[in-house]
Amino acid sequence: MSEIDLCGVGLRGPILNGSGTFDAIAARRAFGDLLLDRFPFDCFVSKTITLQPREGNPPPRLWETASGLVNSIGLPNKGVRRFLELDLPLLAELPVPLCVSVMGFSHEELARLVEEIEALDEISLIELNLSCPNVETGTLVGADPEETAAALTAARASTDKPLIAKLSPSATDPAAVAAAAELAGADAISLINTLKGMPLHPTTREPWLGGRTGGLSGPAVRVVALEQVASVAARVDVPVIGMGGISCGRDAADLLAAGASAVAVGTENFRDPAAGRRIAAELAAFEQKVPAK
Amino acid sequence: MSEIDLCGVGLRGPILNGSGTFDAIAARRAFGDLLLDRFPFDCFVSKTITLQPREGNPPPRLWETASGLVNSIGLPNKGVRRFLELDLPLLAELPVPLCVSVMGFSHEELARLVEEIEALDEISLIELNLSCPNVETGTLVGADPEETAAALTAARASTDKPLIAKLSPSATDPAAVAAAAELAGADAISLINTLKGMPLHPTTREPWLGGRTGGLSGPAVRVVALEQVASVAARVDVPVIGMGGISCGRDAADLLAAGASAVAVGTENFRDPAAGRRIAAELAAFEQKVPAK
Amino acid sequence: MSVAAEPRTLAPPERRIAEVKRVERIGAYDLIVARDPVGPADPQPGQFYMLASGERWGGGDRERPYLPRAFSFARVRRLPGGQGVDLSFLLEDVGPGTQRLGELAAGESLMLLGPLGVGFARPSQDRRPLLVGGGIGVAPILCWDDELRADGVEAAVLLGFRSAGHAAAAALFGGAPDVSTDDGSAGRRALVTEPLRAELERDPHATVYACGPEPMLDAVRGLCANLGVPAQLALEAGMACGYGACFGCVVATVDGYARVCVDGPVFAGEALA
Amino acid sequence: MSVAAEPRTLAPPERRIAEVKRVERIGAYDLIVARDPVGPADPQPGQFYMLASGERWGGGDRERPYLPRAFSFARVRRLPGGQGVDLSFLLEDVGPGTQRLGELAAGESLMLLGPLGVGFARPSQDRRPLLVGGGIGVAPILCWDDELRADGVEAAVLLGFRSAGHAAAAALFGGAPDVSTDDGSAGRRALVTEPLRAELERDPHATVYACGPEPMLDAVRGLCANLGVPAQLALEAGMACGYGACFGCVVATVDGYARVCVDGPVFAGEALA
Ligand SMILES: Cc1cc2nc3c(=O)[nH]c(=O)nc-3n(C[C@H](O)[C@H](O)[C@H](O)COP(=O)(O)OP(=O)(O)OC[C@H]3O[C@@H](n4cnc5c(N)ncnc54)[C@H](O)[C@@H]3O)c2cc1C
Ligand SMILES: Cc1cc2nc3c(=O)[nH]c(=O)nc-3n(C[C@H](O)[C@H](O)[C@H](O)COP(=O)(O)OP(=O)(O)OC[C@H]3O[C@@H](n4cnc5c(N)ncnc54)[C@H](O)[C@@H]3O)c2cc1C
Ligand SMILES: Cc1cc2nc3c(=O)[nH]c(=O)nc-3n(C[C@H](O)[C@H](O)[C@H](O)COP(=O)(O)O)c2cc1C
Ligand SMILES: Cc1cc2nc3c(=O)[nH]c(=O)nc-3n(C[C@H](O)[C@H](O)[C@H](O)COP(=O)(O)O)c2cc1C
Ligand code: FES
Ligand code: FES
Repeated sequence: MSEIDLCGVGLRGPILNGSGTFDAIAARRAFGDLLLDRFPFDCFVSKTITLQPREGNPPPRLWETASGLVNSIGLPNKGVRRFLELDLPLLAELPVPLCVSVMGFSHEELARLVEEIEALDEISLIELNLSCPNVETGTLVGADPEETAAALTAARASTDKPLIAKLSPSATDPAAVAAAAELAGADAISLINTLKGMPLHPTTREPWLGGRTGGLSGPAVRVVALEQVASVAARVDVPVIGMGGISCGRDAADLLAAGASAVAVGTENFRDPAAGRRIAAELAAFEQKVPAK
Repeated sequence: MSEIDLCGVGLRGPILNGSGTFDAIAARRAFGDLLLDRFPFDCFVSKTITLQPREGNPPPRLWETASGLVNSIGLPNKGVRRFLELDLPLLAELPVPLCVSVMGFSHEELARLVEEIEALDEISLIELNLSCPNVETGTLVGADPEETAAALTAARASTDKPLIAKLSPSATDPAAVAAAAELAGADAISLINTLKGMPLHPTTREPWLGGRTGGLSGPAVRVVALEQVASVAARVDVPVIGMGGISCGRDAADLLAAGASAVAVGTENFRDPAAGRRIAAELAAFEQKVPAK
Repeated sequence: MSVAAEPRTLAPPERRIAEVKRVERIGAYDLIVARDPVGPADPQPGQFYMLASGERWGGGDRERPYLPRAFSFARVRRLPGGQGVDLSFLLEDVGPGTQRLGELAAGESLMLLGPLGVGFARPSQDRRPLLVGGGIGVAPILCWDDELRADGVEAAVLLGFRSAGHAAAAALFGGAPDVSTDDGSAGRRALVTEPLRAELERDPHATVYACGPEPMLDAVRGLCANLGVPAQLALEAGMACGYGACFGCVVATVDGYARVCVDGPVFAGEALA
Repeated sequence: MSVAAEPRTLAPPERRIAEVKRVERIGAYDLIVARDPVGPADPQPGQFYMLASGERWGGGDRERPYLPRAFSFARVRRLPGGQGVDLSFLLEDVGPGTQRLGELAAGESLMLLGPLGVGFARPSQDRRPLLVGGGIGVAPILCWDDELRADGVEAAVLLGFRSAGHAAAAALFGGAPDVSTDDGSAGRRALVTEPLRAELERDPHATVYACGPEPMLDAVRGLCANLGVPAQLALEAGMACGYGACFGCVVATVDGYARVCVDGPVFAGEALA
């Protein structure tokens, strides 16, 4: 597969994982070093890291819906310090560049988070999760142009690494938010994150998820992702990383045709840890049709 | 099924059709008067009517996606004058109350539309479509509290009939928009309308739909509807009409449990014209569990 | 048959279950025979039904099919003593829906709504019916020919196919239809419009009834227009509901968009834009 | 068996296709035997596989299943000359996924990922293994008993079921397991914790291995804690991926939430919060 350039970082191909949909360290425990030989992605994106450790939401955290999954994981993570101490050395062993996803609950926090990782050569890219639907401020920031610009400004000031702004699909006008992010210094835009949803318990009819509401992903959101990626790609000059409902090469080709420069596989990883590799192979068949952006 | 009261209008049950998902006049041509004896809904909602006639979008207008449908119909209609002249007499023969859905592209237009139907006794309720994703202004109005309030004010001034505000699911905070609508005089809130989506042609990878983008409906949006209906119902005092992905009684029961006072069946009608009746029967089994609002 | 102002037999207002009696491979096509216990005994040739399998409708390629699919009935057999009718459908596998339906086996259930739409109208006294079918479009032509024959009318039937495999469907006809194929592997090597032109030039006092791929219908329409011969064309369009509910199946006509499912599928050639 | 620091046999890093060899009804349960051509020959009892049918996974009740489902292997048979292994799974039909898997027929394909998670660890020298299974939870107990027997260890096996229909699974065991049922329709009328208590009071020098419904596991855990007997409990949780990717399958432990799929499914009783 042809080598691509994402914000100055060379990738062997256009396929990333969606943040929070693949844990390379856990996968290595399950699959051993064969995982490294057959690594499914061309760039690895970490689960979103926060300044303080988080336990995440109480279970149940998963609901299977028509052609999709609703999750309320709640961003469990070690906190940036222990992530850098315990996880980074292992992630540095991966055969592909590393992108760390971060979320700050205030501009100060975001700035501090970014500072913590700024100096580390093992980290090639930083993704700002402005959109996690399970943490209130997340939705608000990524859905609002001003808020998004402010967050980008805070992060931009503390790093020279490429910054990817991951938008919220709850934005009424994602293109406007993307334009604001670009203006405030984003080097790339990624979307879509999960759509807010709330399944009910089959018998009690109370919210099923421990976090009450969750995020919808999978084939059910495919056409929504295509529309948002196309409208954002039409508005901004920076590269767009498209994701949402990719389950085969055709879906990846669709997102690239809609204007994305790279794509990320999320929920499909849960059906097959090698989904990224399979999709890359299927995509190769479409590639000649894909307009290089 | 127990009789319910919707904004002062008595219904034999809680099941409406989603606007634009059932044409009672065309259905009568296909099924004859048996349709009236076995009418599937407890209140009939017309397709959205505009002041001027509209041809609608060029075909193709339909795309089938994972557990859902994407449509770009584009609000074809005769225009209010010919609707009242040609369609109203036939709709007046239906065994259930009539709700007319209208959309105005300006406050003046909306006011004039509402005035046109204000005096007619055959019409029990008016639904303001603030949210059709196929007509640009639609999305904007229903997604923005101020715009929505202004539209409601314009309509409210010209009618004493119950006004239902149908929101746009593209609103970042549907509850805020609903609250604004309530404050400006809405007698009920209905949601969700379709989510914006854009399928691509299988081979050319150009937008498949004649209208380029369309609206996603069906089981794929079920959990999104539940979340938005719950957040709106928690915020407003007026009744909420819940819709989105209903395909069986359990789905209707879920929306009622989430706080809706009535529900509307949309895409499922396409799979079976009697879906409304089947769902009503299935719902009866759940009813004791449903909290009356 | 019921003599309706327009050839439209009304459908029961709900989806019902028919039992699959037989599934047969006819060359490149699948023939499904299903018993409709309660539906009308006189669907009009050109009318169609919305079909879905009773089980496992969904979960196919890309989690489809989800919506029912439209199919002209190709043949109807009335059973004695109100046991209902056996409906035949001729299918071409072009995607997840037709594939799933082709997998049905005798004894399994078929969900069915119909008959729907407007069928073919009788020709005026001074004109002979001339039937033209292309590919899977032979389906409504077959039942129309059946019905004309039942009324003692021997219509000329001109069929066009890609190749011999598809032409196998010609054997279903009562008479001996004229067959053309693109590759000459069966019958004449020609487009069906060539024998049609010959027929019409021989004697233009005909009404043409046609169903087939869009390019063929366009050619037939043009030909008939030039010769001043009335044409009734059975169209196709992507459909969601089949009974006028979704406004998704429109075709451009001289007075704007019309819904193929309720205003058609049979349209007069001159009505189309 | 491979002597791993923790009883975890690594899985190939991709989903693979196994061929269904046999599907059998064992009382209330389905036994599926599938040939895994390339997977490891030594999955550890207590480890599990993520399964999906090769075809028609989806399109069931409410358009589900969509994600694969987790199942402990119940028995493994190593085939001569690297032909792979025959894996047995014991299923209880509780929803669309288990229903679909139960519909599989010999010759059809089964999508499979695994073995996953951590299995049961050997008891320390001074303790005898004591196996406790409740309902469908007998699955991992069965292969654990198989393996202990293969090593010449004859462990006491205590099984509890709703009724005789479910108790039929006891016949799969090598020895003569002690059976209790809720309704007394087979074996003793009792909860399996009663014979367990008696066993442990007779001689507490045991390590208890248990799998079953939550209330049963809670009771076993409490009982063992009181008597100071180590317990290894095989837990269940709703899963999406099975290999630590989604963080969806957590259970509360003394040091926070742990993922049942990678940190378990076997946990020490005292590790759970
Ligand atoms: C009135 C009428 C009568 C008909 N009679 C017959 C008949 O007798 N026999 C017969 O075989 N066929 C008949 N058809 C055609 C038949 O309805 C279609 O072939 C069928 O619906 C195809 O469904 P599918 O899932 O197999 O294929 P699809 O996947 O639906 O593909 C069929 C076509 O739809 C388009 N398409 C592809 N993907 C999508 C998508 N996701 N959403 C929307 N469109 C898509 C493409 O153009 C493709 O060529 C008739 C159609 C009509 C309207
Ligand atoms: C490690 C492990 C080992 C297992 N071993 C076995 C075994 O050997 N044999 C066996 O039979 N089972 C085993 N199970 C349980 C098995 O995985 C489940 O029974 C199966 O996943 C049920 O899937 P289903 O589609 O049939 O039922 P589901 O519809 O998934 O229902 C199962 C339960 O999930 C919940 N649920 C209902 N609807 C939904 C929804 N839409 N989304 C999410 N949750 C929902 C309910 O609590 C319901 O009781 C094991 C589970 C684990 C984690
Ligand atoms: C279980 C789960 C956990 C996720 N966690 C994160 C996260 O931590 N940070 C983030 O930015 N996105 C997260 N996402 C969103 C995905 O990265 C992706 O944007 C979304 O799932 C859409 O892609 P998909 O349809 O292919 O799954 C998560 C998604 C899932 C399903
Ligand atoms: C084909 C189609 C046409 C629609 N037309 C309208 C419309 O004219 N006015 C409107 O307010 N909503 C319209 N809708 C939205 C539905 O009324 C409903 O809000 C939406 O489809 C969600 O419900 P469902 O998932 O049950 O279909 C339309 C939906 C479909 C699928
Ligand atoms: S198919 Fe729905 S209107 Fe024709
Ligand atoms: S099932 Fe996904 S982390 Fe355990």
